[in-house]
Amino acid sequence: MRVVVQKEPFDLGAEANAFAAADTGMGAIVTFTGVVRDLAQGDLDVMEIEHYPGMTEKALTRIATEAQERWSLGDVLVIHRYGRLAPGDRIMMVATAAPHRKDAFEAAEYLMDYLKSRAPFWKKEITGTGAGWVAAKDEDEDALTRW
Amino acid sequence: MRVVVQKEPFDLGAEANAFAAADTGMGAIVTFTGVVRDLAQGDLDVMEIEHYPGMTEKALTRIATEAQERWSLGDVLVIHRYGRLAPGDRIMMVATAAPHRKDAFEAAEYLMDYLKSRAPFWKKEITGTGAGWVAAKDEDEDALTRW
Amino acid sequence: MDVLYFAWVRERIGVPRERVETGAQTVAQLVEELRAREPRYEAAFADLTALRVALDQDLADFDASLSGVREVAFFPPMTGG
Amino acid sequence: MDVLYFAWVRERIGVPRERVETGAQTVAQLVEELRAREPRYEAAFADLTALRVALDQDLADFDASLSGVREVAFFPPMTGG
Repeated sequence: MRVVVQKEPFDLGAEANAFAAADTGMGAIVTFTGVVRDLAQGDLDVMEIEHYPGMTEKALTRIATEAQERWSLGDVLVIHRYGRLAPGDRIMMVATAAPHRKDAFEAAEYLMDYLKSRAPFWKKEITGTGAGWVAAKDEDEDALTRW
Repeated sequence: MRVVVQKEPFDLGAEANAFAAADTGMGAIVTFTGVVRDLAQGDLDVMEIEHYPGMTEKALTRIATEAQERWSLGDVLVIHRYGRLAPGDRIMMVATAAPHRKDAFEAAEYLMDYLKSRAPFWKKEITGTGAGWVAAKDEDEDALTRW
Repeated sequence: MDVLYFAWVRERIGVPRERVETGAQTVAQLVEELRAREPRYEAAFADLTALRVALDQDLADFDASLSGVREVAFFPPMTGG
Repeated sequence: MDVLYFAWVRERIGVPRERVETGAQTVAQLVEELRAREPRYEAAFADLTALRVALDQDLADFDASLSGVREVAFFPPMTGG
């Protein structure tokens, strides 16, 4: 398991290749990558991501550990950035390896659902006209009920 | 949409990066990669993949089109190899881009479920003691019922 | 019409494709004609539940009409991915 | 104990963290003490349903005990991913 919280950009392709190469006994590899979208109608200049150093790593490690206990998995990777990002920038990625595709998919979705609502990150959108914290969505909290 | 059927290896990382870079308006990118596992208890030498040239491209394009009609998606990528592969080799990948993670995940799972049972590929395992065609699994056919 | 075989169907019949002159109206009738030819066809078509058929590169049923069809393919259930 | 604030809670209170000497037994009691201090705390803690709390970096409830706790953090619902 690898959990990374960093300010710097990451290379999706290099991470995906390294992840896949490290776990050759697995038949299925799933990656999810989150990208900064311009939600504020073409007006988003900066997405600022705040986090809780210490708790972030702890929460992500716990979520990844729970996924590994729940599904038959190989390795798990979680990368999440903080700081100032621009539209189009990649915020985060998860990767899962498993003998079977169902486990790899479900574990990746589980990681994403928990990461969204249980890892201490907060997004602030800075637009041409002001700045505002992104509100948590009910649907993200509801997504946890399926697990 | 890009559908590729090829004998040559593909570079998961390069494909993932190119796919993500081409579709910057999307918040979520999912990739699935299938890897040749040694199912025959450490004995697998070669996995030979036969396909039906012409129908293969047609079937994959149809499956990808159906996914794009069914979910709110950006681009879709399908790459599938044929010919002789070794354990650890990457057989195929799909990638989906979507505004929301749920669509990207579901569409990728849909692509995989249909690709498994409706695209004309057949796998033959060649081991130290012989060769045999991989049997289709009931669970793969059953997986289609959820869509 | 052109008849194509894949995977173990191809191996049992011994050729990947052949030209077949037939008056068969349906896939099922074509199968019966082929089975009557030689033991290798009989072996390949012994269990139709283990076979799939495509007409002009689209999956079809065994009771489908061959009218206008130029290419018929027989193969086992697919195992891609 | 150390009390940390994140996102708009931090902005309303004006500091990211502070040392608080308290006899509060529970998170709820600590919140009441803070609200009584100054309007900026009152503003930050006006609606507890809009807040989350972590005790020593684990999510907790507002009725959780503070016994042995060294670090309390208040923040809005998380929006990672």
